[in-house]
Amino acid sequence: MELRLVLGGPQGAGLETSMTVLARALARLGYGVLADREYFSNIKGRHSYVHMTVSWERIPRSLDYPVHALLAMDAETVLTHFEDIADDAVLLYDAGAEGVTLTQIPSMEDCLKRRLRERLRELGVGEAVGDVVRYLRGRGVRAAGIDYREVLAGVAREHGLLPSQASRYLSAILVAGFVAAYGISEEAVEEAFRERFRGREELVKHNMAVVRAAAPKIREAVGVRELPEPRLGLEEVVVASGNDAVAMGKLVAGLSYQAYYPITPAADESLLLERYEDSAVDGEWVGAVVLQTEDEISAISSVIGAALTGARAATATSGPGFSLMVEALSWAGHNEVPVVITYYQRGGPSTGLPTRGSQSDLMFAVHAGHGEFPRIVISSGDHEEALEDAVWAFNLAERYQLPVIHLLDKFLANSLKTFPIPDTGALSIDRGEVVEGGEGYKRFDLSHTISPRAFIGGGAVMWYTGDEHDEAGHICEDPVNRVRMYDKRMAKLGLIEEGVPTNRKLTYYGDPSPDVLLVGWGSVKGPALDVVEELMAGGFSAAYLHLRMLHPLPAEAVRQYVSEAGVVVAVEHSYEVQVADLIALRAGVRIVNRVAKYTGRPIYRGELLRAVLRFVKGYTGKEVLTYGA
Amino acid sequence: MELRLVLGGPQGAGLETSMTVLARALARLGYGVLADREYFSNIKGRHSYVHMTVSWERIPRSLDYPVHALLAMDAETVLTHFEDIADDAVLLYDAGAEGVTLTQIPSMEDCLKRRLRERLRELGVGEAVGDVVRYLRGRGVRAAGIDYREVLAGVAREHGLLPSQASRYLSAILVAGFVAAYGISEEAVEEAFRERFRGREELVKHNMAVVRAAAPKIREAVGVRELPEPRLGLEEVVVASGNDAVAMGKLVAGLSYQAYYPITPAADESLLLERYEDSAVDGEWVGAVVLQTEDEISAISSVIGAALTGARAATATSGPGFSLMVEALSWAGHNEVPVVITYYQRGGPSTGLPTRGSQSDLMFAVHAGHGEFPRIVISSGDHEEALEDAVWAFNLAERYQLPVIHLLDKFLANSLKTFPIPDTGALSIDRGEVVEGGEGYKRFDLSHTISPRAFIGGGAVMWYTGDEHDEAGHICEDPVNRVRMYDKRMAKLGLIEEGVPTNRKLTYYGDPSPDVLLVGWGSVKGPALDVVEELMAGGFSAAYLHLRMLHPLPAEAVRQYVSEAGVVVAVEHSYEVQVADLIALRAGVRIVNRVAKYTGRPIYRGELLRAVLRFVKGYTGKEVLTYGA
Amino acid sequence: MARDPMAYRTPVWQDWCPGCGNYGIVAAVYRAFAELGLDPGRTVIVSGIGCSGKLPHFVAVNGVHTLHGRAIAFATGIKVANPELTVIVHGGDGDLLGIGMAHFVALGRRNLDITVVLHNNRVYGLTKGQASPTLPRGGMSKGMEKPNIQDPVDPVAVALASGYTFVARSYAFNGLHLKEVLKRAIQHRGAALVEVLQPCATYDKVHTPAYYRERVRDVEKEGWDPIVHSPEEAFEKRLKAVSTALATEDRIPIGVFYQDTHTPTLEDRIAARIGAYQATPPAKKRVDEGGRPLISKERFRELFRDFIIKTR
Amino acid sequence: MARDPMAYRTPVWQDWCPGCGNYGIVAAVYRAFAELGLDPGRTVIVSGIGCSGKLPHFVAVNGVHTLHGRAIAFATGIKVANPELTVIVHGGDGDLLGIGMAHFVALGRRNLDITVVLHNNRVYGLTKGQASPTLPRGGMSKGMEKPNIQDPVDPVAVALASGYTFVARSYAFNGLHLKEVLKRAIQHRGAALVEVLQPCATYDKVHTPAYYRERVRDVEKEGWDPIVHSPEEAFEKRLKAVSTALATEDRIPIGVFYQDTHTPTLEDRIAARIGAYQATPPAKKRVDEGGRPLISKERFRELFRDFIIKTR
Ligand SMILES: Cc1ncc(C[n+]2csc(CCOP(=O)(O)OP(=O)(O)O)c2C)c(N)n1
Ligand SMILES: Cc1ncc(C[n+]2csc(CCOP(=O)(O)OP(=O)(O)O)c2C)c(N)n1
Ligand code: SF4
Ligand code: SF4
Ligand SMILES: [Mg+2]
Ligand SMILES: [Mg+2]
Repeated sequence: MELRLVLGGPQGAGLETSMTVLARALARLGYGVLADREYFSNIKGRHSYVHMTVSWERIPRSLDYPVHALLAMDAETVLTHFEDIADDAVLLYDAGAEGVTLTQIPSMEDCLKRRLRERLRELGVGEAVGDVVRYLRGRGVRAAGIDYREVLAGVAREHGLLPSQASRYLSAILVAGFVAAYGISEEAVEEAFRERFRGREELVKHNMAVVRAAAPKIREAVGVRELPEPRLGLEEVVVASGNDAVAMGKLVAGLSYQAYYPITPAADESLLLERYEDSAVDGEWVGAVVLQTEDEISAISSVIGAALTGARAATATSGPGFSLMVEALSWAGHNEVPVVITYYQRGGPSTGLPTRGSQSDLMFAVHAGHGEFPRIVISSGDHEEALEDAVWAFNLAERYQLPVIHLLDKFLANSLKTFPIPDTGALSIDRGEVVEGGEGYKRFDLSHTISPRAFIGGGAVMWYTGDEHDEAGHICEDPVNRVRMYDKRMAKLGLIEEGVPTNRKLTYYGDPSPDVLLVGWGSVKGPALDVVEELMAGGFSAAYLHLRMLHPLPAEAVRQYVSEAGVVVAVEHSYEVQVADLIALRAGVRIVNRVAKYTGRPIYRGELLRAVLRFVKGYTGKEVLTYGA
Repeated sequence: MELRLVLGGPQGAGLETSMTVLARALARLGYGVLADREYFSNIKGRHSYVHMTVSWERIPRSLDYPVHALLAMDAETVLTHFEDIADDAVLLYDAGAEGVTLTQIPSMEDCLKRRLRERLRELGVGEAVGDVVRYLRGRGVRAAGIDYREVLAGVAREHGLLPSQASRYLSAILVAGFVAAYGISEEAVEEAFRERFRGREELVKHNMAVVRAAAPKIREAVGVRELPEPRLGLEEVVVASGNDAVAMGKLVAGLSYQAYYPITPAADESLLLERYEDSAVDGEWVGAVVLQTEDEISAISSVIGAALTGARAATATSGPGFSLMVEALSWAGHNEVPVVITYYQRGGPSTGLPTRGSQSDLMFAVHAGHGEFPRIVISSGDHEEALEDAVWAFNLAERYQLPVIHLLDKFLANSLKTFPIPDTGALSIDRGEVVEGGEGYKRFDLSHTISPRAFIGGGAVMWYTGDEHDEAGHICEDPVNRVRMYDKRMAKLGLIEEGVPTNRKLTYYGDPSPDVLLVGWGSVKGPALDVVEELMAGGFSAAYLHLRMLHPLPAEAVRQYVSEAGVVVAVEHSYEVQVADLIALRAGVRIVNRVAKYTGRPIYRGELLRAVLRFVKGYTGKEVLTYGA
Repeated sequence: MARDPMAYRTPVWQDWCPGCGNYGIVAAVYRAFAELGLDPGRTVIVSGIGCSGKLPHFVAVNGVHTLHGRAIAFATGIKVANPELTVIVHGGDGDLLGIGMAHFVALGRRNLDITVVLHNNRVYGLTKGQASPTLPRGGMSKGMEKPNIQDPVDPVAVALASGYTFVARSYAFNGLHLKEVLKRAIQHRGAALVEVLQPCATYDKVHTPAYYRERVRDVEKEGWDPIVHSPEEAFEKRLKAVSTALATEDRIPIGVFYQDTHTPTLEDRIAARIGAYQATPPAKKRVDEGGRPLISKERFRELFRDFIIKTR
Repeated sequence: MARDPMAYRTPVWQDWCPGCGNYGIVAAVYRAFAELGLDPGRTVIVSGIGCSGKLPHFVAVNGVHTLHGRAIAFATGIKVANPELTVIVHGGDGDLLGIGMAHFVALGRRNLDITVVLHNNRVYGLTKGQASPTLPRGGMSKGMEKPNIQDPVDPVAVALASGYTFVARSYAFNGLHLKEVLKRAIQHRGAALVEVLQPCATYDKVHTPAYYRERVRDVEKEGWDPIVHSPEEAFEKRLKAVSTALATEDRIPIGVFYQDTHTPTLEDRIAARIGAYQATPPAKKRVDEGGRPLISKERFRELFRDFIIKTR
């Protein structure tokens, strides 16, 4: 049903190109693809890898080990991942690096080196790449040792390139490995290269020359096992990262101003928006002004300013940046300003693991900011949801006149996925109650819980202040006015509870009164659904409760689902499994079974299944997942 | 048992002097005093008042209405507070302002004006001060209408002052009012003036001249009702504000570096520390370097820096400033740095009611910062606790190597109180495990949950980083190291749960299995204790559970107390009554009965009692308190 | 075009202290606005936090009273989203030169068409008189426990180093001069700084009206020409403007020190990137068509074609 | 006193890109430290976030790798708490001149004895090459989608406007010059800025080593005297330093532009306030006596006598 593989090599050596080219070629051939990118906080040289699932039956939702192919650019990849592969897997490696030992890899972190050294000793295997390859061959792995330098030198000679120029095509050897081992059409790959290097035909030519030079040798070494024909039945697909999907969603929503300060893993969203700045459809501008500000405080502040003039305005950031936005968030909540903050979680605390994933900012997002004010926190479980929710976020923000935090994570942000073209025409745009204003307009008219909004610049005159205000927006410290204004603001939470359908706030998958209920949000969705499916296939009654609005939480519905299930397990990429705390807080039910993962790596299907089975067998408490390099 | 009074007048006209002088004079005479100061976010001109309880039996813990005396500097005070006074109260007002009507008071906010206008119409009373005084006289109030200008002119003539100079002594008329009506010794007052204006004898002289000129006239108008002899039996007392108490506590703790950015209601703490910068006892420096930084980000960052060198370092702020400190808080948590943040809550959200009180930042303080890391949040219920807890905060910070948030509020910060001299010699100083370090020192040595701490500058070499680190403090993204370091940090919460005695984390007052249990923290303590006392005096079985460590919460003990009580009522100066949410989250019990006050004014004894009695009679849900101008 | 200055006054009570320089500033604002005939619905005052920050409530144009130090950042979003608006920032010296310094400099780098009016009273007024970044070292306000240990920073020098294309100083109680400088600043296309010397009647007993009255000198009257006549001249002119603006113990220059009309504004730069910007800035962009996105599925396919793959 | 430069090198792998200017900087740091014989236990490198921010991990003295933009603020606490330490800040151009600008200026106002080494690579390296505050308008790194629309800011001009008493520029691959300038900066008592022109090999294809090699000119060799010989000279010298430091298309001045030894440091100013400061700075203050506060009840009574009232 699926093929799993890892492509690895030093950061900055073209791995992303290999990933994109393979994903697009596979998409063209009709396969479903999901690819996670793991990398250090480093520009060049540290170990980086792509973990990909290719499916001929559906769009993949999760990743798993062992993989069926390991395509290694360098010695570090072989040594780091040699235990991640299946017994009959394909291994592509550089024959010229066979002699490289652990000691000779400066980019590898010491603790991993120590661990590997110990493990190899345990296995009785030497520390050189060659030793490990021999060991793997012994286990049944089909290894192709290709002399990368030779391949590149050949191409260089053929095309009149300098060796240094040819080395830029190293990553094409990995593409060749895949093409060769699985009998992929070279045409599809060439087209993918062409799309990647639009207008730079010589790059396409050289990359393809490398593919054509390496492929026969690899085929010879490992043989060809053709991938089954795809049965997904899609005629066209989007191939995009989570960052891309959100940017697309924002443009669909009508975003017209985005301010940002660069930060991993959010910045790529803004770069894409910048690329589309000047776009039009049918002669009408559909882009957004994108401003790189001096810091995140300025980003959110300017977004608030833009929103006051009627622009659909947003920013995108991750933990450190969001921390700096907290003061202004409180201003926006107080002043009932519709702004959207796209918040990509990464490994904390502090700088933490800045290029790794996590879901550890839930309670912070829900409680950030001094004083009490309404906000909405929503989250998305995959690319399709993310795109759709990017539109929803603005609708909620404008309907309820408040800040909306769209809580995502690095797993989603940086993973590439194939998915159907969204039916954006069916989405709705809700701007809430907007008026012209005019003489005597009162921005905070107390006769409405949500006072009709006029835009600055639309003709009416209005005031805003961070101080408690009267209906006109002027400072007012009167205790009676205070209570009325405070109540007015807080009453929105009730309106949201009533006004937004429960089935938009959560999705329930599986058996109605299941023996096992998984509860999660965001990137837990994929592995959780796959595990539920496997459990059901194994005869268990199982379900997954997927939360999309985390604040205000649809507490009553959650309470009901949780209380009707047998074993309930909360799953999260964090230490505390905060969603269970949030449910205790709002719904008054305590979920004691928790699956936590906080290595910064995604939850894999297999490890989640194993953990859940332990709970099914009666274990209660916390399970910590740790798989992955 | 107690006398309650309000002194009112325009901000900047000397009200603080009247308060201090009266409080100190009364303290000298052996009375217990508690005085709350209410003022606008304004430097001069807006209405400001002091609400004071004077007791001859004990140190007062709470405030209440109606008051027994209203001493008014201006028309606005009379009109604002005329319904706050008891039927036989003393009213001192300016006879020269009798003709002033509502309309003629530009400083009064419109909504109050509208409300008063309506109320006066209802009562059939005119809108001039004279009308209101007549009405009050009719109710039995003993009003003294003194022509303030005449009094001051007389003193000016006598002492050769210009009228503009004499007007600076307006506030002394209020002092005269009190002195006259309650037969207070003029000597005690003179001494208090002398302490207030140390070395500026002419100010003492002129103030006393005003007192002596006005007192006989007031006495004549209202008669004298002598205060009962005090029975507190204290030989000496401290008279200080909450800001002062915390500053004292910090110096007792050995604070040596405080960085701050001015903000209400925290700044006065730092100013006091600045005054004591150069202090020594027995030739040894006991002050602290106080640095006013360019913003709060710099304040907390520099405090962290100072702490790394071994200094006991702290900052003080309120909501907007704390919001800006959140990013660095996460760094401190991650790097296990002992820092103390004194967090004075004020009315939010955003700028909110910047000079008013609140307790609405509890959940924010507990959850602030991206990623997961241990912190401690403590709070104090009164001046004595605040002083003691300021020491405790450093001990906790250094023992557990983490940031400690000392959560206070404006009510405490700005209220003046008499209290016994603390036995500071009995307090302990705990610096945690400190080592010299030396060759091969590892700051994050994994063989301890709390690695022994060496100071930068002590000889050892060490590294800190916001990224996940190895034992030496260098960046490390390895997943196995990640889990070990993460677990090490988070394990501190367990150590705190075990290591700090429960009776230090909470105090339980009253009947063991009460029919009514109030639950609260911080400034709720005073009114709650007084209400419990009244309930018990009324034959009810009642108790108050006072929380001093809010995170990590002593969940088990709280659960037990709550489950053993009949009616449980959570009380807080906020909308949500967040302490009940926190208890739901940590202890798994949901307190539905909540008393909320969010006007920015303190909870008064009487209104709290009435609310609690409603719960006793079977009401469940939320009660919102609103008393106070 | 000109209007009645008092039409710009709101009924909100002005709760500054008697004698405060802010009264002079707000009066000049009324008159400048009136003479420029600014449309209240198309004008926005954005302020920070402080005594100065209250100003928008007293002026009958749109008012956005923001956060301490962040007025420029809020204003940036307002102006970029709707460049038709006249946007004026009022902030304190603490606000703009301390906590907000990063934004103050960034505005210069952008040359966005905003006028920044800096109320320089040398103290943190609203928090009761602590030293601000313009108080001289050794100075001591009435709110301080000890003399200042930090050196002052000169906003004119920083603005010139940051790229502001209009830089001026005036004095709160020289109403005519201030009004004229405000008008010129507002009319200037680009980032404009007007530093206003503003006596704080309550906390600063040194920099009083008497102090300033004796010392201020209008350099333009003395012959200084602030205009950058050609782009090449800009660097030299900036340096000369710094020396011209230098305040000493007995001479405080006021006037416009620098005006450069050759540098494109941020709006120009954005317009060069985005064809539709001038006609349809973000505030006016159409977002929906009958409650549906403009980007239908068909248009999505077209717009994001680079991301879409037709399968074989 | 001098030591072996390599003794200052940690075994941590330096994961900068091949050809990165940071290699030149760290090499100069090793040599400068060695020649100054800095005691590793009494030296602290404080850095921000960025490629530049990793530097402390590669140097065998105390290292504090802080938050983006906040290195100066952390360093301020370290230095004030323990003035005996040699404190050096390393930060990127984005870090110090963008998000951290308020702290950058504040350090000048304090003249605290810290050396700030600004790694000016004109991009945000670690976030993949976006424009930094020093990239010229119209410039475009390999990480950008569109040319830069913001103007650059000159750190030398801002430092001079802010009160730094030592201001210099050097170039990452002119090892000898950089080493000497670093030594002079560290030896200077007061706030020192060393702007280092640092090629980013990956994202900036314009400001390459070849670009700099052709253009840098050592102004001191050409006769510039950076020393402020008397306090009166300071203002004029500062202005001249700004023109001397001005970089153009074909000439980039390096060298020390300004050095003033007349302005007291923050440490001096604090010492003037607190008698014990020099002998017992905050880091060394005694906190307890056998686990009890130094301020016993008796001492409390004495110390806080102003707050204590004996009742009648
Ligand atoms: C983040 C934050 N920190 C601190 C404050 C408290 N605060 C209010 S006004 C003010 C200073 C005002 O000084 P300045 O900017 O010079 O304005 P002025 O009052 O002198 O006009 C401060 C620090 C705040 N509101 N927000
Ligand atoms: C608050 C915050 N915002 C954003 C980031 C992301 N970030 C990491 S490095 C960097 C920029 C680095 O540029 P620069 O300071 O010039 O250093 P360089 O990498 O060029 O040496 C940014 C924005 C962060 N770490 N923290
Ligand atoms: S404190 Fe100073 S600046 Fe503020 S209103 Fe009063 S006089 Fe004006
Ligand atoms: S991205 Fe640039 S600055 Fe960063 S390490 Fe690479 S070459 Fe150096
Ligand atoms: Mg000011
Ligand atoms: Mg840089």
